[in-house]
Amino acid sequence: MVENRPAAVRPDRGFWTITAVFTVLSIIGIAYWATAPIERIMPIVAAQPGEQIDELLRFMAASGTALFIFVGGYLVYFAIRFRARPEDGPDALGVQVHDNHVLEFWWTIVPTAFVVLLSILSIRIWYQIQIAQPENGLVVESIGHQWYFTFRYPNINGEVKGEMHLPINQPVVLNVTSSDVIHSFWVPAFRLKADMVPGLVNTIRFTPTRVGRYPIICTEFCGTDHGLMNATVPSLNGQPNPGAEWVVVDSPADFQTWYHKTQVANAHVSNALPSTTGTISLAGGNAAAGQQLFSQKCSACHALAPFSQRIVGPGLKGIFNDPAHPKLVDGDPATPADAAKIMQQGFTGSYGHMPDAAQNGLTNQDIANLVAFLASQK
Amino acid sequence: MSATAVHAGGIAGHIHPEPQGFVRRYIFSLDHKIIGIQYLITGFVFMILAGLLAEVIRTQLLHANGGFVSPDVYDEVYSVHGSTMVWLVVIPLLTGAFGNIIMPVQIGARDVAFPWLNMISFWIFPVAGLMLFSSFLMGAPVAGWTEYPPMSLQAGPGTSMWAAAIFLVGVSSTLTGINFLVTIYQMRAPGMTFTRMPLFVWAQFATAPLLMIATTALAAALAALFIERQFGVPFYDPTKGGSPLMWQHMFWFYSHPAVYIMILPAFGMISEIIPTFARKPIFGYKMIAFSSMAIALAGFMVWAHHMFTSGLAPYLQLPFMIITFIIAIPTGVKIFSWTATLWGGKIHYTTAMLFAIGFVGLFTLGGITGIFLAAVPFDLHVHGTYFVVAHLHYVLVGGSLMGIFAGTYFYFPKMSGRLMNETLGKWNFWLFLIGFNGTFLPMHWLGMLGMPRRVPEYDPQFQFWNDFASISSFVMTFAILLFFINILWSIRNGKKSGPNPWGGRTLEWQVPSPPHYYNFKNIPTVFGLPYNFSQPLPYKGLEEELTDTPVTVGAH
Amino acid sequence: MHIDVPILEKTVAVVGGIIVALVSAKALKDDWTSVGIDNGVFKLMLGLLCLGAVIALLAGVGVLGNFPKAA
Amino acid sequence: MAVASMSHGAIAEHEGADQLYVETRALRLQGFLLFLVSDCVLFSSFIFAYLYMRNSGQGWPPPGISRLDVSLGALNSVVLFGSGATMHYALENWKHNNFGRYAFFMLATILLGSAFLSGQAVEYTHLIFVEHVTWAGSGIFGASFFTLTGMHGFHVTCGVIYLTILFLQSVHGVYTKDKYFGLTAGTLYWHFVDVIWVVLFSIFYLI
Repeated sequence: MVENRPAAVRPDRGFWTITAVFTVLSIIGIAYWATAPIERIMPIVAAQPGEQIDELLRFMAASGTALFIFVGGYLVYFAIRFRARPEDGPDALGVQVHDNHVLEFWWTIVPTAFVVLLSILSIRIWYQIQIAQPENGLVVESIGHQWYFTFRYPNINGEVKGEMHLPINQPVVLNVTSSDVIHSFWVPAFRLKADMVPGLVNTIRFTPTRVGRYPIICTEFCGTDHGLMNATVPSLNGQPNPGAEWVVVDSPADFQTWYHKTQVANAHVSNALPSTTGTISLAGGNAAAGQQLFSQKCSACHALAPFSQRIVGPGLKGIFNDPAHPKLVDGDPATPADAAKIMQQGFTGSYGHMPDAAQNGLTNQDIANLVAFLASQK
Repeated sequence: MSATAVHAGGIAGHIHPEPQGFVRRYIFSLDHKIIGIQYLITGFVFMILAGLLAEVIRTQLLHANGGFVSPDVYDEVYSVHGSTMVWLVVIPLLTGAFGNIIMPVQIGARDVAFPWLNMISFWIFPVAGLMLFSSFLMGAPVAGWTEYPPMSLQAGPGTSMWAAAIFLVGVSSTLTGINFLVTIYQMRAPGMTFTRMPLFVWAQFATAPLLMIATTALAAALAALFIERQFGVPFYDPTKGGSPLMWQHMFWFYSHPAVYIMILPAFGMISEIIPTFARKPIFGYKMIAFSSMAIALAGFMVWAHHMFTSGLAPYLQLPFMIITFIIAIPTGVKIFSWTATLWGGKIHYTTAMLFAIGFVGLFTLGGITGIFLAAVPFDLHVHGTYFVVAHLHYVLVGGSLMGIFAGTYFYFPKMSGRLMNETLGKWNFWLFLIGFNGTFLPMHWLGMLGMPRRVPEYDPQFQFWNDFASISSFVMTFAILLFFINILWSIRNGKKSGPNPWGGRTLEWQVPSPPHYYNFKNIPTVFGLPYNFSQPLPYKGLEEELTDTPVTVGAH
Repeated sequence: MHIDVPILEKTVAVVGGIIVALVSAKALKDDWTSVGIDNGVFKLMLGLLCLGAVIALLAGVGVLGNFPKAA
Repeated sequence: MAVASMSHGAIAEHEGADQLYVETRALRLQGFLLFLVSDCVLFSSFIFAYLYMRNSGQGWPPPGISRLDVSLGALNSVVLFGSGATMHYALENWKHNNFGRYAFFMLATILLGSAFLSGQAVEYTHLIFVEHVTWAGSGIFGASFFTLTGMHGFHVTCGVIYLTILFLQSVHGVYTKDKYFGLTAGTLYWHFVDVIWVVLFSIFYLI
């Protein structure tokens, strides 16, 4: 077999020509990605930091295109050029090279350098998204339900449905959570997404930069009508889609108008607390007895922890003087009376369902004791 | 000499004559080759079933309003499709089937280390498969192959059945992993040092620990899910203090290594096929072997890149992103090495080679989109959209499945003694290539433009590309149909292949097709890498293999 | 007569802990030179066993796991 | 015979047989160790789950649940660790062909193992009937504690049965002075069970 061992094949004119061709093609590809209108493959961008994400996409797409042109190109070129021809005998051999350390060194180093570059770029943009956004924006809350979203605004009673209005060029802090299973809040125009996990509050921060009406899409499977939690699905079998909800970016003036209108419209809506019957003498509360009750009746769903630490319901440590408390429950600070009402009447709303005193087996005295205990937890 | 002989025997303790009864020979066989073929057939059966489910999905998506099946049925269909393809098709085919049929012969062993364990871990697998499909009778799982709670806690009783079935598959995988690890470590023929092992063996050696360790972690997660569903013990239910995110951590701690379980053996087979048909040594043997181990190791450190939107602490996102980027380097090295292996070759275009080259191209695309997804900022946009669907099908269908096709065309003669039909094979390849890209390429921009995954209805403006994908998927299905027709036809009418139709140089090609019960009449001695095409074969003691001297092994 | 059960338990734990710790330490010392993968594992296990005994002993004397009664 | 014909008929019977034993013993040993490794991963996953839930917001122990009784736990642990030591000496004495002391230590191991199980039974009854802590009814505390200790208890039970079988086998002369892999495996398994308990005891009773 030694006689038909071929001489080593050196890179020749053909090789360098095709390499030049690939280089030109990759440059064209890179130029295309650097300049192409991104709207062809991405929805129109309506929020900062959406642009940076598009920049990252351009960079990755450009380098990916170049890489694929070279790998795929050489693959096809070698495959055609080095095919076994009829004139080669059946046992003709390829050139017997085992490796080439220079080559292997470089094709390990170059990707490494690329990875470093990509990491730097990604981390910069990650910083823009996760860290650099202003903390003190308009706080809006969105709660996922099967199968719709609801929205809460400070000083607006109850929940808003259908449209989430935001003022343009004002930072937004969006807290999302869920009342049942995991949903995911995605506004393609904002390039941002956060899963709505029951028992957990996820936050995304951004600044709307373009007036318009943008679809909200649920991207985490949440049951039968998951597909309908998507404003781009206008209708199903002729029926208008009940789950279609939008983000509406308004001019500041329009936003104010909408905000006040909604405030007035929801003024009479008490936050899921029906009018009370039977009065509770909170004065007679016994904190010690309350503590006993709490560990028996409440601790399955409520922690003695800051408000944000939910089990099912919120953490209840110091609710009567916790500044964070109104978050996600109610515009105003809670009073012992509110707590007593909730315990007596139960609660049904964005936080799921809390049974009423009857189901919990609480007498009015028990409620008084519990309130006393909560008040004692400063 | 005696020591080597017994050593190479490995399973010498269990040496016994070949059983003659049909049951002990073909049903409850201890022979790794028969067990491997059992895996192959069972895996192909499940592949057909899951393929039909896939066509249900594509038919549903022909119209923006769906309407082919009800949303609930649709959810069940894609959930079972995903679970089947991952756990009952790709993993068993790549490890159980090809690992069993080829690996012991390639290392010059008479069988795997624990033949009984091998038989058991096979027989668990079809049972688990039937359990999974039986869940259709009681309301199959709906929350996709990932089954995130609390959704999977709400869903019908089938989800518990799903958990039990996947748990069983996990047990089977773990046993196989242990078996292969010991086999490769302990039972290589004398002289076959680690740096002389064929690359397919290296791939299995990198895969076995993943099978053994990662799968056990999944078993724990599944057990907890099952217990919570059946006995109400709170692990994942937030209303009882459990944590939904905990499932995601435990699940992905398995399922990210699992994607390497699903691709490394395919890498190994490609590394065998390309040099064989290019008639030249694999380029950079050591780098390819090493990169397999590097990928396997790093695979354990990146699971949370599936959870960038789940509410991970922002600072936790960075290490996972960067390690994921780093995995691209060894993978790139492999791809470059395969490309370079073609340089200066004398390439013979058999169907196996076509599939191998197609594998390299398509897997490169899948790898590139993988890097896209690893970048946190871009992932925040496309997570949970069809972009992810496109990426995972490029690596699992364009990668693993292409590898399985290549391997079948390549090793079919070794299993059956007959060649598969090349004409049909070429049709199979080209139709598959066209259909595949037509199906999954559009999903990239569908996802970026805003089409979420796991939806039975979608934005009407996407209807054109969805129809395009569906019609292409019918082409792909037809190509796979040709593949099975080819197998059935070739078993009876294929050309007789003889021991070594491809001029392969690894040990399995030096023995008859199919090899006899204990593979070797005498255990060979190895003194070199198999890939030196210009040198004589680096084996001693194979003189009798192709002669008709009687087989004495195991005779009493 | 009345015996305070926890005290009794703690005493036994402490005494037993000392014994087990010493015994396993000695066994570890005796095995130290043995070779082979199984003996390697045994050595590791004996070491951890000794550690465990010490932990139990410390728990017995109340150095570890000594929490205020009313949580 | 099989072996001889397999290896060119070059080796004598007994030699082949011994090498056979050496060979297969190495295989079985590695296989068994790998099995223990994957079992260890199983425990680690549940331990991860426990620690994850434990740190998910509401302090520990959760409201309304009192601490576990350290004194009983410590006693129990010492019993189990002691059984580990006796098991070690059982194997040592077998190696040195001292059957009497082997039998003594083996039986001691089995007894101590059973004693640990009864101790766990006491712990469980106390928790369930006095503290009203149950598997499904007491939130993540019951879930994690009963699942992990239950798994471990199951392993110990299997271990006790396994050791009993090994002992009966050794009485009936299944193992010889130089061929006793079964006993080695038993010892490995029992040590594994002990060491897991070191971790479980620390994370449930001491932190």
